[in-house]
Amino acid sequence: MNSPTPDEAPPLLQARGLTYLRNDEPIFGPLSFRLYAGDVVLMEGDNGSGKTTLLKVLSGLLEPSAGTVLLNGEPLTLARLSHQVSLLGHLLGIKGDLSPLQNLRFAIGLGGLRPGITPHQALKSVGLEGYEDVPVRQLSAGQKKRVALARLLLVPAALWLLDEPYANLDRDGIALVNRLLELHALRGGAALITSHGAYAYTSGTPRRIDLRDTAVEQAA
Amino acid sequence: MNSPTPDEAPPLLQARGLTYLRNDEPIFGPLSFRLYAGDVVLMEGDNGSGKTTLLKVLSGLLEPSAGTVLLNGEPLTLARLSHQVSLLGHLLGIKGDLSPLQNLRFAIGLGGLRPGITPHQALKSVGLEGYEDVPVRQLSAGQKKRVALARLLLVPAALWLLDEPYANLDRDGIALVNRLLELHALRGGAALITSHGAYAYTSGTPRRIDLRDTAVEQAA
Amino acid sequence: MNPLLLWFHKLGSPPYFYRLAGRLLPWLWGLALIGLVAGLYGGLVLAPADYQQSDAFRIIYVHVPSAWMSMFIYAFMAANGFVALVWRIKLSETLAMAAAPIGAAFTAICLATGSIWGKPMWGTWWTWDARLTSELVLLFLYLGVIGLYHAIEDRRQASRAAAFLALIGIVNLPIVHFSVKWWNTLHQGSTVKLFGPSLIDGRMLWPLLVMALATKLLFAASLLSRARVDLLELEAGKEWARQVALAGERT
Amino acid sequence: MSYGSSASACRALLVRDFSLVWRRRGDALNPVLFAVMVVMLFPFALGPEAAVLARISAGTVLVALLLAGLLSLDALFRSDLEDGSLEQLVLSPHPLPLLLACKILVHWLTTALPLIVAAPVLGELLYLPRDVLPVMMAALALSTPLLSLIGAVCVALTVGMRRSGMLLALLVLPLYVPVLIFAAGACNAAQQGLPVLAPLLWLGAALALALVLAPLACAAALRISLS
Amino acid sequence: MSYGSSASACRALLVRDFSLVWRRRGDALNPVLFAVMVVMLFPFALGPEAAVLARISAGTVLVALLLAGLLSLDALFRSDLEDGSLEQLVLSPHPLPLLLACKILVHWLTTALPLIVAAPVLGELLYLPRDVLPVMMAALALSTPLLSLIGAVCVALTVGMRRSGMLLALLVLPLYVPVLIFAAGACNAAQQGLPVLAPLLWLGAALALALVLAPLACAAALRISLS
Ligand code: HEM
Ligand SMILES: Nc1ncnc2c1ncn2[C@@H]1O[C@H](COP(=O)(O)OP(=O)(O)OP(=O)(O)O)[C@@H](O)[C@H]1O
Ligand SMILES: Nc1ncnc2c1ncn2[C@@H]1O[C@H](COP(=O)(O)OP(=O)(O)OP(=O)(O)O)[C@@H](O)[C@H]1O
Ligand SMILES: [Mg+2]
Ligand SMILES: [Mg+2]
Repeated sequence: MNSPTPDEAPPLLQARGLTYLRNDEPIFGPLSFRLYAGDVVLMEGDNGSGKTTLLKVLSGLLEPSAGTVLLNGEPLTLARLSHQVSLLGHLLGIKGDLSPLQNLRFAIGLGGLRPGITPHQALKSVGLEGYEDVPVRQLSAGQKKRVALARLLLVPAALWLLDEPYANLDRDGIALVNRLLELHALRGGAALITSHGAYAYTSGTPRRIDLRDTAVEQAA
Repeated sequence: MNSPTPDEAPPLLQARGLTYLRNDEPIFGPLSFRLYAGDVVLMEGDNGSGKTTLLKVLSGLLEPSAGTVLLNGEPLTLARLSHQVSLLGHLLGIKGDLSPLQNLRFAIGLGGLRPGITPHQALKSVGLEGYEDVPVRQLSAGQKKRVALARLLLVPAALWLLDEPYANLDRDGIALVNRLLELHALRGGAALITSHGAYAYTSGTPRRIDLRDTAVEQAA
Repeated sequence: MNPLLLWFHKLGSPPYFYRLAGRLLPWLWGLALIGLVAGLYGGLVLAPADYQQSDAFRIIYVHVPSAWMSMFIYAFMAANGFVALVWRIKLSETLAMAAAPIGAAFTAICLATGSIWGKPMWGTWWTWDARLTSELVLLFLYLGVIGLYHAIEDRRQASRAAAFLALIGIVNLPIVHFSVKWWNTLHQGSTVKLFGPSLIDGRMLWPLLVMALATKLLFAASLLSRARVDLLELEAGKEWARQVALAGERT
Repeated sequence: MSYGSSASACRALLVRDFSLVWRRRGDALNPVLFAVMVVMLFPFALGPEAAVLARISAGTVLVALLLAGLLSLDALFRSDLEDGSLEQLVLSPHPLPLLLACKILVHWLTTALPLIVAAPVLGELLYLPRDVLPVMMAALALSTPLLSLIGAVCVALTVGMRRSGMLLALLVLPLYVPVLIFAAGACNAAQQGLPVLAPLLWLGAALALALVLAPLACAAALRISLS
Repeated sequence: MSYGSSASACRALLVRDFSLVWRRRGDALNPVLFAVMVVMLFPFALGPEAAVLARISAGTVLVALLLAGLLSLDALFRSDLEDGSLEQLVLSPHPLPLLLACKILVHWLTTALPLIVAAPVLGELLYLPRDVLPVMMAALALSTPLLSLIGAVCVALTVGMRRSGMLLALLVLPLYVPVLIFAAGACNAAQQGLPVLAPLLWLGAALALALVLAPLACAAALRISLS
């Protein structure tokens, strides 16, 4: 891991005592951790342990009940956050009535374009060459997921928050996700991914965050 | 495998030259295979290869474009089929507003009850003790799936058609599915399950059906 | 922090509020009851009959106070909603949502007594004039707030959404009040003097004022009662709520 | 093994659907509120002249109830479709028309019945003449089940589509028009002091027919639109 | 790296939403058809007397358009919510009120504008007096954007709920009533030969206010109901 030491640069993402209560029931306890450029962190947890909820809090969609989220050392506000963060949730944010190409064009309009790549190239590198103009509705579950992965490639966000990126993908697809994560880490990005643990990021040993471990700062 | 020989008893499920066209495009080619009591068959296929579609055809929800499905040697009609078949699809068929217990009671009313088991016991054996009366909506993705698994335990169907039963489950959940399948096979049931291949039925080597292999009768 | 702000902060803490409200409640209920009895006795028995309407006018002692309350409570709810949205104070959320059903009830009473009164006065239960209509719209706004609150699962999110709606609906309040001025309506203008300066003497006026005060106390009492229950439910997981529940079991 | 009888399947379905309505009992009042609102819009739109309103009251109440019923139709199968329960229902061993008849019954009891109860109030809002009221209630009692049954067939046809709301309205309304004509005909006849029996009898006959045929048609339509 | 400007984000959003409408251009006509049907139901419900129909024509057309608009409201954010696009929109770096204003604009252009175009035909069906037509068109041009803007705020509040249709109607209608009163007031004044300017000016003023405030309120409401 090529993390600079903490006093050199602020971490890309830092959680401090992050807690979320739903109807006053704790979903996850006080969590503290840091992510530096080049980190890929895997978050494992059983069904219902709060992984999805944590990602929503980190992205700013939900407000934490306690604690703060810092991006590049500054507290998260919706306006600052979004240039830095790409969220891939259970719902992919893709229109079934439009083609993959139209969907990607919209994503670029909304989030900007990374230099040196085009939508066509991105679709090709996720294995959807030839499907550029088919309505997404007619793709299978796994093919839809690939369209969402192509969006990650195009939009210039440094931090990826991926909720079960491996679900619904075949073996090729799993390898693809791992390739994308490696590339992203090499370029100085960081990623936080959730998984049930049966698939995982396989390059090196990824750092892990455990949702049940609330005592000390983890993986710092 | 404890399959009786073909001339002893008709197979529980038999597909003969089964083909499905969507808008005149073939989704899967002519497929022929048989399932006997005690068989657990794994169907692997890449994203978009037609697994979900095949299960719908076998259950009678979709009509095949060519070929026939035989249940216990008789052609499939909706009325006969349903006592024999339990389908677990991408959509679980569970009401978010009702509790697991209410959902199971409804399933029993609709499909009948296997002797020697109660809804409470079924929920316990899928690890949902204590959740009997929580609205299903408030359960996480994996917990919902477990409710659907409990339904399989209760309803007296000999043939299980399971579409990606492992998706969204944690490691415990995967082991649970495998335990349920073993039990079902021992009791003389049969199951056809789909998977992307990263998880699988692990007891012995399950028979496999390949959707791309259309030439001869498979796994007969 | 200056003392006033500090007190405000303290008041906003659920356990403190719960105890304070508990101490105030018997007084509020008692005073409200005395006021109601006195006002109704004054209005229904002591006040002289109107020379135009004879005894029919006595319904004014229910109609007008509840009409005033329907607007007052809406304003109260919207103000609390504003505080809840801006400063995220749990107590304000609770108060706003506890006020809504009470306000809806007063609105319904106003509408019912109004139409009962309308039958002898205007010869019809209902007409579509501006005051009546805007009061009806007020009822629907209350129902919308209540409906929205109950349609959302998460309690705090629900109260924020409902508070927001209450704020939007506040444009209706001036319409209710000034409708008699802006449009020429069947309904009386907004002075009690319409009864004739000679007749609205003290014996007719004071029961009305007493009733106005008594309904405010009634509102305060039932608001605090409801808010206490709601707070206890909202904070069910907290230590103080558990203690309250335990104490309740012991007695 | 006990596969269960069709009667117990119906009972299970009724219990489940009533529990679902009970869980969201707030929603059950919504059609009534909607009808009240539509009726209320008319005095605003036409001005408050009692004579004009009385003339159009029966017709407007009928249209409002029809629209409220129409809008609540969409919910008949939607949630069952979205969570996969509908597939389970279709795959069940019991006669589908019977199960669907149960669903339609619950739907009528929970949406149309409250509307009928509210109808006198709605009429009052528009100065409906008192002697027309009984006829209007009779017309409603006969026509709302008919509308539910006809509606269910159309919903079954559109159930697989996203954003089917408007399309559904288009399919349903032409079929509703004859019902409306007879129901309104009875009310208008009553308002003018003419005999009202004939249109009511026609409605009754249509209802008897629909009670038998609609569940069958509904089942067939559902099978088509799920495949 | 180019993060893109807010203008290009708006352009992308407009292009996408128009493509979506174009892909389902059949649906775009549905509100018009619905309004036509509601208007057509009245002659059936009231009987075909021209005098009665002419008296109620402007009001009925307004109510029909209002209901059609109301029903199409639900689609404003629904599909974006269901496929996760709404989350992406909220998380985008650009001002949310601006993006929402674009969405409301597309919605108005594709649902309300066809309704306005169809209004003369609807009026004709109910024997609307010719000299009332221009006033009605002016009232519609001012009130439909107002309805879309007010409606969008309420939709944003209910967006996370299943089966929100009826609740939405309950929330929206009280706010629609004043708009309807002014619009109908102008039409009725025209029908009686009275001056029509005052209610139209009120509508214009309200529209100007709503154009500024509604997108802000809509964004705030959306943030509340997504959290
Ligand atoms: C359903 C019918 C009615 C409704 C909804 C209604 C509503 C209201 C409302 C909202 C107010 C408070 C206005 C304000 O303080 O700004 C009010 C006050 C009043 N109403 Fe009614 N009203 C109705 C019928 C009547 C009738 C039939 C009468 C008697 C002829 C009447 C007499 C009065 C009087 C005298 C006041 C007090 C006016 C004042 O001094 O402020 N109302 N009503
Ligand atoms: N809308 C909701 N209302 C109430 N409780 C909820 C809601 N959504 C989730 N929960 C609860 O919050 C907890 C965390 O849910 P979350 O979806 O974050 O889990 P997860 O780790 O993503 O699970 P999975 O692996 O099954 O997706 C669960 O116990 C669940 O029951
Ligand atoms: N509604 C539809 N309309 C048109 N084509 C469809 C539709 N649903 C699926 N398809 C196509 O049919 C093929 C098979 O789809 P199916 O869902 O059966 O695949 P699958 O094997 O279940 O894939 P996955 O593993 O991704 O779930 C895919 O190529 C897909 O593009
Ligand atoms: Mg999750
Ligand atoms: Mg599939």
